[in-house]
Amino acid sequence: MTLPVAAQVHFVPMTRYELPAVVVEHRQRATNQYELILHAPPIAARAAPGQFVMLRPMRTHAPLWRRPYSILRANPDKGVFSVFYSVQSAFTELLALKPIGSTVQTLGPLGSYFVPVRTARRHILVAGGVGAPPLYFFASRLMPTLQAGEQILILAGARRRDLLVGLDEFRALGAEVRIATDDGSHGYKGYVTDLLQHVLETDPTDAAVYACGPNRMLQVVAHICLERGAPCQVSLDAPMPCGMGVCLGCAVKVATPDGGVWYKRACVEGPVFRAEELVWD
Amino acid sequence: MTLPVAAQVHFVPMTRYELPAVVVEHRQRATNQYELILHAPPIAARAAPGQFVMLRPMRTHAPLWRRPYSILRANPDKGVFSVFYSVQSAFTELLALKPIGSTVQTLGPLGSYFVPVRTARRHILVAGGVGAPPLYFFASRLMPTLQAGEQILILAGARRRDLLVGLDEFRALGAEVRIATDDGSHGYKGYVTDLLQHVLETDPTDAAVYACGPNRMLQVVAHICLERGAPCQVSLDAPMPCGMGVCLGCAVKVATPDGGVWYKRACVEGPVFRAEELVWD
Amino acid sequence: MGLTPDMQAALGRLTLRNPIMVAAGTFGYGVEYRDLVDLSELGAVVTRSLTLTPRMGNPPPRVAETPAGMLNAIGLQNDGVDAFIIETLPRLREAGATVIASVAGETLEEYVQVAAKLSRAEGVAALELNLSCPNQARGGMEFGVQPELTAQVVAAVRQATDLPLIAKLSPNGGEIAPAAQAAVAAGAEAICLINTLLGVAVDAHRRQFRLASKVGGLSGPAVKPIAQYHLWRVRQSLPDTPLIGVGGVSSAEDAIEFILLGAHAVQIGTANYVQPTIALEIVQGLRDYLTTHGFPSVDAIRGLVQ
Amino acid sequence: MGLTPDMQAALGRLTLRNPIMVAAGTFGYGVEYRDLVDLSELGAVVTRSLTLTPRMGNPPPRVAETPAGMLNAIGLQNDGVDAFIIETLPRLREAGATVIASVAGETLEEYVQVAAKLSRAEGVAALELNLSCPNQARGGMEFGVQPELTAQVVAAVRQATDLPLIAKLSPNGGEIAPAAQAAVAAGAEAICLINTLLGVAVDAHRRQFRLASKVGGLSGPAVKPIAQYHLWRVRQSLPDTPLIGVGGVSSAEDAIEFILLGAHAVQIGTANYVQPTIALEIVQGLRDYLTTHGFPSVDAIRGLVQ
Ligand SMILES: Cc1cc2nc3c(=O)[nH]c(=O)nc-3n(C[C@H](O)[C@H](O)[C@H](O)COP(=O)(O)OP(=O)(O)OC[C@H]3O[C@@H](n4cnc5c(N)ncnc54)[C@H](O)[C@@H]3O)c2cc1C
Ligand SMILES: Cc1cc2nc3c(=O)[nH]c(=O)nc-3n(C[C@H](O)[C@H](O)[C@H](O)COP(=O)(O)OP(=O)(O)OC[C@H]3O[C@@H](n4cnc5c(N)ncnc54)[C@H](O)[C@@H]3O)c2cc1C
Ligand SMILES: Cc1cc2nc3c(=O)[nH]c(=O)nc-3n(C[C@H](O)[C@H](O)[C@H](O)COP(=O)(O)O)c2cc1C
Ligand SMILES: Cc1cc2nc3c(=O)[nH]c(=O)nc-3n(C[C@H](O)[C@H](O)[C@H](O)COP(=O)(O)O)c2cc1C
Ligand code: FES
Ligand code: FES
Repeated sequence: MTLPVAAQVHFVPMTRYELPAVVVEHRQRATNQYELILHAPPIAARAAPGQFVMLRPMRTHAPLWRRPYSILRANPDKGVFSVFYSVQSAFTELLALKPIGSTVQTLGPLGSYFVPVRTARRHILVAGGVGAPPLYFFASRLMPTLQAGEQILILAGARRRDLLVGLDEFRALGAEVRIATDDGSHGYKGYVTDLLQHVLETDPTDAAVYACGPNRMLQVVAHICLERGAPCQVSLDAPMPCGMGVCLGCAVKVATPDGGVWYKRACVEGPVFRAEELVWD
Repeated sequence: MTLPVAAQVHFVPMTRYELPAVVVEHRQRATNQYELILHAPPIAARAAPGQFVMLRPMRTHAPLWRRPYSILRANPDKGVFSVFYSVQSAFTELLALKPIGSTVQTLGPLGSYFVPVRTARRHILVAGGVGAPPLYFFASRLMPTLQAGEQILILAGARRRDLLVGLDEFRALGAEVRIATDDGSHGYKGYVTDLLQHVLETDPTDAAVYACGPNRMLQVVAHICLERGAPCQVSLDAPMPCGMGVCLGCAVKVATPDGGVWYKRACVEGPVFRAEELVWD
Repeated sequence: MGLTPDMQAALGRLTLRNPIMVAAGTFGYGVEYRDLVDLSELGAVVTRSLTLTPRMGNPPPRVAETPAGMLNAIGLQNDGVDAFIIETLPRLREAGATVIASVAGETLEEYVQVAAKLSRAEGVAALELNLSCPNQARGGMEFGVQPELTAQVVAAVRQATDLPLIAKLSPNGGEIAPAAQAAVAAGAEAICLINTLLGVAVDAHRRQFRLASKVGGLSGPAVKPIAQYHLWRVRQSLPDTPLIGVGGVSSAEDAIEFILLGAHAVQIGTANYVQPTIALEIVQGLRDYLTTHGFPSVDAIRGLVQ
Repeated sequence: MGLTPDMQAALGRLTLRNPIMVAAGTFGYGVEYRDLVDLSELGAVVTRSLTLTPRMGNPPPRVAETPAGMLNAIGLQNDGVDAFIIETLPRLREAGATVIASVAGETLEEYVQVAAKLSRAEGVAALELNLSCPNQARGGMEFGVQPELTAQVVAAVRQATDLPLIAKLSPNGGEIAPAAQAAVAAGAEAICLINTLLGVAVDAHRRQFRLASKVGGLSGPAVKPIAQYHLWRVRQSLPDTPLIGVGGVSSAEDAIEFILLGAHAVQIGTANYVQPTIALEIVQGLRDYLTTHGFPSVDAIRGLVQ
């Protein structure tokens, strides 16, 4: 499966499925981080990097909402895909209890995805904390399609060393990985956006940037790229009650062609937006 | 450990513990029935048959309340006790997910208990559906204390064969077991109270009755016993928000010595009441 | 038993194939769900509330999860009634939906104009007046809480349309019966209740409100006991008026509870987000309940709990 | 940082060692918890509401679980104020509790008499007037919803006691500010809000109400957004009055949210049932929060979210 190169990032009509996905594996990856592997052939077949699923581990009233999880990898042949999550609160505590063979109600694949910029030679992926999973998926799909002279550079940041996600996997792809931590416990001491600034300083013209992480980080990433004219796609975080475009809870402010502003939906027109489209308040 | 024979059933000041009990085993006993074995030495040491614990498998807002579960067996030497439950709704679905080694917040042992009537020779235990666990615990503690000529008779009833609980265990104790199902799929076709009526018809004077099951069944049991003058203790079902005597949600109407009525608490003065004390509306 | 129960719901001049609708603002325009839900099997689709001109809505964050519920302050974001009539309505009709259009406005005049436009359009089965949206700076809230204002809007819209008229009311002023009576007296043929309850949520760590507009409307399972209380109370004071129950319904049992308390129809809101197929599952669950218990029709169970 | 924050809560003439109390009717008489909770570490223990003579309360079922909440219709079962003074109060004092006695009545006169008896007793720190219990056939409810009646009761009790007086109000009449203002004008030194919201629950299979008395009061996490809304609104209209927030608090964060919105103290109700040790955990959690964020006192965070 290859990515539809010509696709528009901002709106793609999509095929989505609502089904009980079977847990085929539930791997603990760190103290409270898990990879959940689900059997759901139609979702595995259509998932594109940057897209997500809405999960419901049990019929509980509290937590009430499903939660969105980015797709980490998908194997259409085996009909499985996986998500990577860290246990934070009631919802993820519940999710972590799901045994192999049980089912998780799943809606997906949802939302927009990262689109390779074919004019660029350096694909810079900026991952903040648990923003790594969709970028790993993107890198894994992008890598085999690279032309001679094209390369992938991963900039990964987190507050502390133990909050860095997926470094080994990025490296296993053969991509160059540079690291920043706020406290200097691994790699550069400072923000991952400092690394980006530095990389783009030399020559921004052949670069394209794809980022996922906290919205504050993304705002800086977008700013740096716009200033230097590097095409940039960011995957935003927003509260998502429905994940399928009906509640308008996930509003993201965008510029309209007529010079005004309007709200788009992070769950349908996003979560991946072109940086130049976004209006940060 | 033997039962405090002289204890009053209606009010006993109690020692109770609030602690995180560790799941040491979680045995599936039938399609959706489980025995949960918890490590909680102080509770195991003090549990008396008929008493219960309030369980909280996770910090969820819905289900909100803890739920009461009767103690099925307790091994003070090993510091463990167990409860038997059937999966019915959100709470028990959650409980069933608890893996070995996880903890369940537990308050207990709580409430009053069955007190052997030492003047009786035939101890008749009437179990309706999931009312069996506390009676099994009672039978297992009573059996070794029986004098020559004393015996235990179990009358077990349920709607259908597959809803009968704990028959093998009762039999393993060496007690005689008679069975009734509403649909006749096992044993006598009809109510377990018909069996009781029949048993007491012959000679009620040497009998004592101990019952647990749906309140409607208990009302009939109490009526039959009062009519025939057989001492009777019933363990009532009531909604229990707190289980420790403060909310007054588990009110049970009782006759007061002065000829009036008042509400007692199923969780403190009960769940085991002497039949003659109760006022059924 | 064995016979298929009669699922029809008669609300005055409006007859629905079954009493299960999706609530205003919680099913988008309806068309967004077409791939997941066969709209022709729903009793009705209530649209998001429509205003005279497009509304951008409130700044984010607009939603916050709360225990068994959620707060929203969407602020009536919609493309305006004209865009609805031209672009969305034909697609809803094509999908076989029975369409109830929700009407909102900041002024009495705006309600009237939106209602008039919708009456001229083809394929609107009824109008639901959102007299109770707490997210507007002016308008909404007051209309649905004060009986006199409720009556004014209903009477004015009644002049502008021949469509069946539903007044949707708010629980934020205490007992709803006075406003419901005023609405019926002014020409509303059915009452829908409840809209969301006023609430706030705070982020203790950032020390700020969770919603950009501070106050939002509470919905979801948490509010079901309150919604059922109001349904039952209004049923007592208006024994003959068709009532539509809404608030916290997320299973067939929930819907049945409202009908037992006297509702002619039931709307599903927040639960659509949690389980996109829930409305049709509830239709089926209601049918099963009637069959299992041997009731010939939905009407047969209405008001059995009093 | 590093310094122990000042946890004291000053509510007019009433100074508490910390702002965390247990709510009326949800901690029994207080003494039932002595083995699990050191009562001397709580800001205060509010007793179940006391009436002039013993009350048997409502028939069961009296409680029903709802999504993230519960309905209760206990009906003020209590042994009467005399038994409280003779039997329970000494034990509470012995346990080192700061005791706030909750006063209820069906008539104005009953409130006055109960309050007078409690004022003569040794060891009551303040009185909380339950003007809002929805479970009484007469009295309670109306007093707390209509500002005039609220004022009458408060003024009458004010004559009968020198103890600090707290008026506990209900959200069932809509905005609480008018009744709160009336209560303060009549002599209440603090306002406590909210009492439970009116609600019903139905058993779809048995086709009957889940509570014998049909209507009950809704409490628990489900109502937190509503309680916080009211706290914040009353704070706006009474900027200088000590307010006690109650409704759905079940963690230190919940309590902190109320304080950020302007509460001087916070009460824990339903959560006591779910986690008997919760009140003390919240005291500790509040202390930790202040320490972690470098606040010198509880006062320093009050009202930071406006
Ligand atoms: C498009 C998209 C993709 C996503 N993909 C992933 C993914 O791949 N992996 C992943 O792990 N997550 C992902 N998320 C986030 C995910 O949806 C959940 O939000 C996350 O798992 C936390 O869920 P929770 O319910 O356990 O915690 P929540 O209850 O939602 O809380 C989240 C965090 O906020 C904290 N919190 C709660 N209340 C407060 C408060 N008052 N103040 C401050 N903090 C508070 C909690 O303690 C917790 O740490 C994604 C989100 C989006 C929008
Ligand atoms: C003293 C005492 C001891 C107990 N001991 C045991 C024990 O040893 N083992 C045991 O399994 N249980 C025991 N129980 C019962 C137990 O506390 C729980 O009530 C039980 O486990 C069901 O929990 P749940 O939350 O899964 O179901 P709940 O949500 O509490 O529902 C219980 C049942 O009612 C049904 N129900 C829910 N809503 C409705 C409705 N509207 N109409 C009709 N039915 C409805 C559910 O489907 C379910 O079948 C005891 C209770 C008491 C008071
Ligand atoms: C996100 C959201 C948007 C809503 N928008 C509207 C609206 O536009 N018009 C309206 O009348 N009600 C609106 N409502 C209220 C619902 O129609 C319904 O009355 C309320 O949510 C209670 O039902 P529930 O608990 O099933 O959600 C909205 C509710 C939510 C959650
Ligand atoms: C079972 C129960 C009994 C209550 N009894 C009283 C009472 O006697 N007097 C009173 O003022 N409030 C009473 N309340 C209300 C609580 O004090 C509190 O205001 C309400 O429950 C909201 O807080 P919560 O959500 O923390 O429970 C009672 C609440 C419950 C759940
Ligand atoms: S999450 Fe509902 S519209 Fe995006
Ligand atoms: S369950 Fe609360 S007093 Fe018995």
